Amino acid sequence: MWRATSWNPPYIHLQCGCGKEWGLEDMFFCFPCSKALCPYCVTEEIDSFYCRNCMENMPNTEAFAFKNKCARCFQCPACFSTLQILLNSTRQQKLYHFGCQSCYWDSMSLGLFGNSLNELLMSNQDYFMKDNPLQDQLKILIDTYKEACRNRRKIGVKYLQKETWTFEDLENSVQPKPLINPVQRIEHQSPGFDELLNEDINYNEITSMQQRLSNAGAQPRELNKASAQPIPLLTRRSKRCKYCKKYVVKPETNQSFSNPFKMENLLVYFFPRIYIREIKSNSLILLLINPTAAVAYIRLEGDKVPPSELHLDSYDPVMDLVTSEGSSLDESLIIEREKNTISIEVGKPSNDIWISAFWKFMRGQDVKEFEIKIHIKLA
Amino acid sequence: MAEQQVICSKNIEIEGQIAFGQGSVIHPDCSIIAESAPIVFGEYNIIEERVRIINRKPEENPAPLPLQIGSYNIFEVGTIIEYSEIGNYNVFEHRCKVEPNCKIGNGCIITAGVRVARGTTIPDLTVVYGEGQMRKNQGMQEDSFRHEIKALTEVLAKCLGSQAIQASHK
Amino acid sequence: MSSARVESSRLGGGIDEEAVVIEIGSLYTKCGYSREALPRSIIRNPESLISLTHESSKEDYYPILRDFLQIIYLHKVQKSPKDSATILCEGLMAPRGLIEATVKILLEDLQVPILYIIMSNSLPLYTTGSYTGLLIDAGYFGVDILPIYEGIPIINSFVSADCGGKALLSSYKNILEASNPGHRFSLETVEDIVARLSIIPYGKLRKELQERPTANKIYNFIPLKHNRAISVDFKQRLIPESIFFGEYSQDSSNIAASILRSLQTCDIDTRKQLINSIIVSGGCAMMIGFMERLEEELLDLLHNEPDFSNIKPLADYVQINQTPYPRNLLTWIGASIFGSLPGLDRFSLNLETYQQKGLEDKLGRYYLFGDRPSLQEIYQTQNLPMERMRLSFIRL
Amino acid sequence: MEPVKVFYNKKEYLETHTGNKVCRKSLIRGSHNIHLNGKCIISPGVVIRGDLAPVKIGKYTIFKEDVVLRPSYKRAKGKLKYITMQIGEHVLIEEGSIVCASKIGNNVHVGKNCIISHRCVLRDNCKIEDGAILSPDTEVPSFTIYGGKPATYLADMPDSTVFMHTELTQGYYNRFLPLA
Repeated sequence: MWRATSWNPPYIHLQCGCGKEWGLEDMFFCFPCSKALCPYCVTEEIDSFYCRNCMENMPNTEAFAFKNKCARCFQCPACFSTLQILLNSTRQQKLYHFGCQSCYWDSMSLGLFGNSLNELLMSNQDYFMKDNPLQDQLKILIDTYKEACRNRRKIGVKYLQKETWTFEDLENSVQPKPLINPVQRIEHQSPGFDELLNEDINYNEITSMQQRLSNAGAQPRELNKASAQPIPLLTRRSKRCKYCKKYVVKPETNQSFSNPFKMENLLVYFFPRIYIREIKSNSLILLLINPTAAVAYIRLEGDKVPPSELHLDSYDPVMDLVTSEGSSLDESLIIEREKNTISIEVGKPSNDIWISAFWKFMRGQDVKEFEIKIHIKLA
Repeated sequence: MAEQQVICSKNIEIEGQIAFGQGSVIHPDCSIIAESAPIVFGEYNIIEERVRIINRKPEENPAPLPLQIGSYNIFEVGTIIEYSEIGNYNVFEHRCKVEPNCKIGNGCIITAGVRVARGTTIPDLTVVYGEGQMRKNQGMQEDSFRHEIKALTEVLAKCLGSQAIQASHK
Repeated sequence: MSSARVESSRLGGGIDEEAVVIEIGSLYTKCGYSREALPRSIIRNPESLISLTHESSKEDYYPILRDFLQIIYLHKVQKSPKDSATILCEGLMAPRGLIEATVKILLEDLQVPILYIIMSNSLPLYTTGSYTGLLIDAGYFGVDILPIYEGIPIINSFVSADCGGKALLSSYKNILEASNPGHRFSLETVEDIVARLSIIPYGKLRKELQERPTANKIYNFIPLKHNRAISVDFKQRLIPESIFFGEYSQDSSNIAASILRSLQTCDIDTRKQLINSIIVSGGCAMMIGFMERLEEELLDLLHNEPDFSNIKPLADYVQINQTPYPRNLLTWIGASIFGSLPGLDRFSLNLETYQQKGLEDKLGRYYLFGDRPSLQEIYQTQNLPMERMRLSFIRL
Repeated sequence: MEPVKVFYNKKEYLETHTGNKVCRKSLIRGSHNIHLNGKCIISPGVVIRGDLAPVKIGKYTIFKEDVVLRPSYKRAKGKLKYITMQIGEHVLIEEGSIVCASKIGNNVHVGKNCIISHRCVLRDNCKIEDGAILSPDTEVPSFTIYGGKPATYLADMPDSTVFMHTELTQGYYNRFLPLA
């Protein structure tokens, strides 16, 4: 989870309803319950899957069937970057094979090549279709245990009340059912003494833990046996408010639109961004920038900040005339006022300053207001 | 493109005796310094921007032998080659660094951002990737590589055509 | 409970899709869907999670796991946590803070509808199809040995030896830093070297190594996430042997010795069945030669070790179970099988019951005696009635 | 903290009427092929090879020191051809990175000393970590972070990147003031 909030002072954070502190960039705003939400007060859901290489959108049923992996793009088993399809055409025949452009791993070493493009894709396609022997083994196990649960329950009660166990009782009541022809797993034979000593190990030919675990079934030890795995999909997610279950951020499904979001209520669009312009010995000059398109009011209150109500104009003065309520407010704190920003001087008791702000703004017709605490940390 | 032609851009930093083979292309802003001994290039070498090919000063390099560089090599942006032996058909990707006294064979690929430690010899047809690990370079066919470089130099000649000079020993 | 109700809504709440199975190991986390043979993705735990120990509290685990679990759901398993029932594996030796933090996150923050917490020590038994077995988990913190007889884990003969991956990696790191002065190795680099080069000799090779002194063969290479070449000699490849299978002494942490010690505490009738199906799981069991050497050590100790003379006749019943599944994923595969069996509701937990009763030890008060790390309490309570001790996952 | 003002001395820089500030010490070849859409900053040491193929650069793009912009070639129907390089708006490329991409979207942030290899495509709102090496022909989807050697997917960007990034580049441009 990459967060835009910076945690090394000096920073300005806002305290969310759940008590946690987050930067303005990571927070959201829920309109119905007019509350500021931090990333932890937002539940995330998956909207659509897409492949990072061919940017193909995949419906979630198909994504589940293909084990959340793209059906056409493959990643290099050595360095996990995307594989390109290369063609080396000798005079006799044209050979399509996979090749990695960053570490030059080649699928010829694996014996994976095809005379035509789709033959190559099909040869590696069996990753999904091949009924994995382990999967059949699993079905047998599930059935044995299900059947055991059923008849075990019939004799279960009788078995419990038995006080004394005779040896025969144990023998015949407990017959472990031998598993039907378990698939044999080839264990690694122990190398001989001389073969071990004068065998020259090429460290890069042996797979690292990450390379082994990317192919969980076989977990190959040699790199030339590691097959090219398909690329995992990426997801586009929508976020809902945790309390009123309404959408806060909804991505656009088809990517052709210019705006990537169908709906995005981020706090950055509604709450002023606060910057520290200057740090004096016992006071602090803050710059507030009003992002909304109408006049907004803020009431600030803190231990070294006298309770004062200020108004911020919007970007174009015409809207200000229309929307300003014109109530008389004490402007003692403000030093300078410019287009849609004001700079105020605030007392600095210590390096940790808590200011509670009451913010009222207009969006279209409806007026929204909410209370939030601002935490400024200097050192 | 005329036969005996070397394309040399304007502001290149050249020092000492350097000989270019036929068909070499030198992009602007690269510096070839032959302090202790001359540098001899083969033909059809492509040297891109910010490439430093240096033949160190005498006290650093006791026996100042001429620096031999083969033909059909591509030196991509930002590579640094110090005094070492280079064969033919090599590709030096972006910002790779070859330290002194290395020996590089034919048909090698030094991937981007790789540092070849001092005094290592790299056999033919190997790829050097990551922190210096090596691997066999399978997809290497010399004739198609030569064909591609010739085509590339023709395209470059059209783009940089204005600064072509005759192949001469500077 | 009536079997009809259990059969119909096996996962409860009308959620008929597959349940998400998450097993948070000490080094790797395996996550996927139930009724599938292999986990969808195996991720290495973040460094901060590995460095937390048994004593760290729920508050230490919470911030790390909060992002980690969200990544598991949204990027690795790719299913919204809101409509996916989850099966969580809880080891006997798992830190208590870890389980409490995970359950709090899953139920309150990610709003998982229903959560099943099952004991992960008895899960490898499911991959063999039988009900009895001596389960050995060679993991990172140590080797946990739990005999299960006829579906009943015999808890007071549970032995946890501390010769695991952690001891191996720390001693390997010291030896490497001694032999390569001036190098600093991270945990991941040492694990990479051990995973690639370590060999546990057995059979013919073991005898030859004792007689003939090894010629000093040096390997030079550049390990993972390290910038300079290092050199490792042949003797350093055999270090795991001294950690896992050192000479037997009274309190040594030799794996085979702790297996036989735990067998001695079981009652007489069950020993033959137990030693007949030994099931080894865990990451360290994947080393070359670990399984064969374990069998050799067991037979060796049984035949000529006076301490184990009373179970000497069992020597010809020793048999290690051959599973087709990779050994470091057995626990997860057992959980995937367990997730598709009826009768899962005994372990279910949802938000209401969690908020009322909190997370009491679901596996039974007599079972785990509260704080997990103090295992001595379990040893002192020998006189436990059989009924109270029963997990009986087969009894429904 | 409020971003700090950056000063440059007037003689070094060439200012065009559409607000581009091009440093004289930068090496620009084939300037007839380079289209700057205005309000761009080209710091000293930047190399733009317009003579190989046309380079289109959007508004508010900032190239810090020693950045190399080089179109890459493609084999089309048997013939090698240098393909045009298209860079969107609000793109910030930090010091010392080499860019041979074929298409870069809007709001892209490329870190220091990156190597973006031939024919890469960087979609909108993506970020390349410092020191990342993108292998040729990689496609970086939008709202993602790529990093490491060779660069792979690391994480997703927060949703406010469109807003924050435009403010970052616009703020940098507005605070890029000539020395008195």
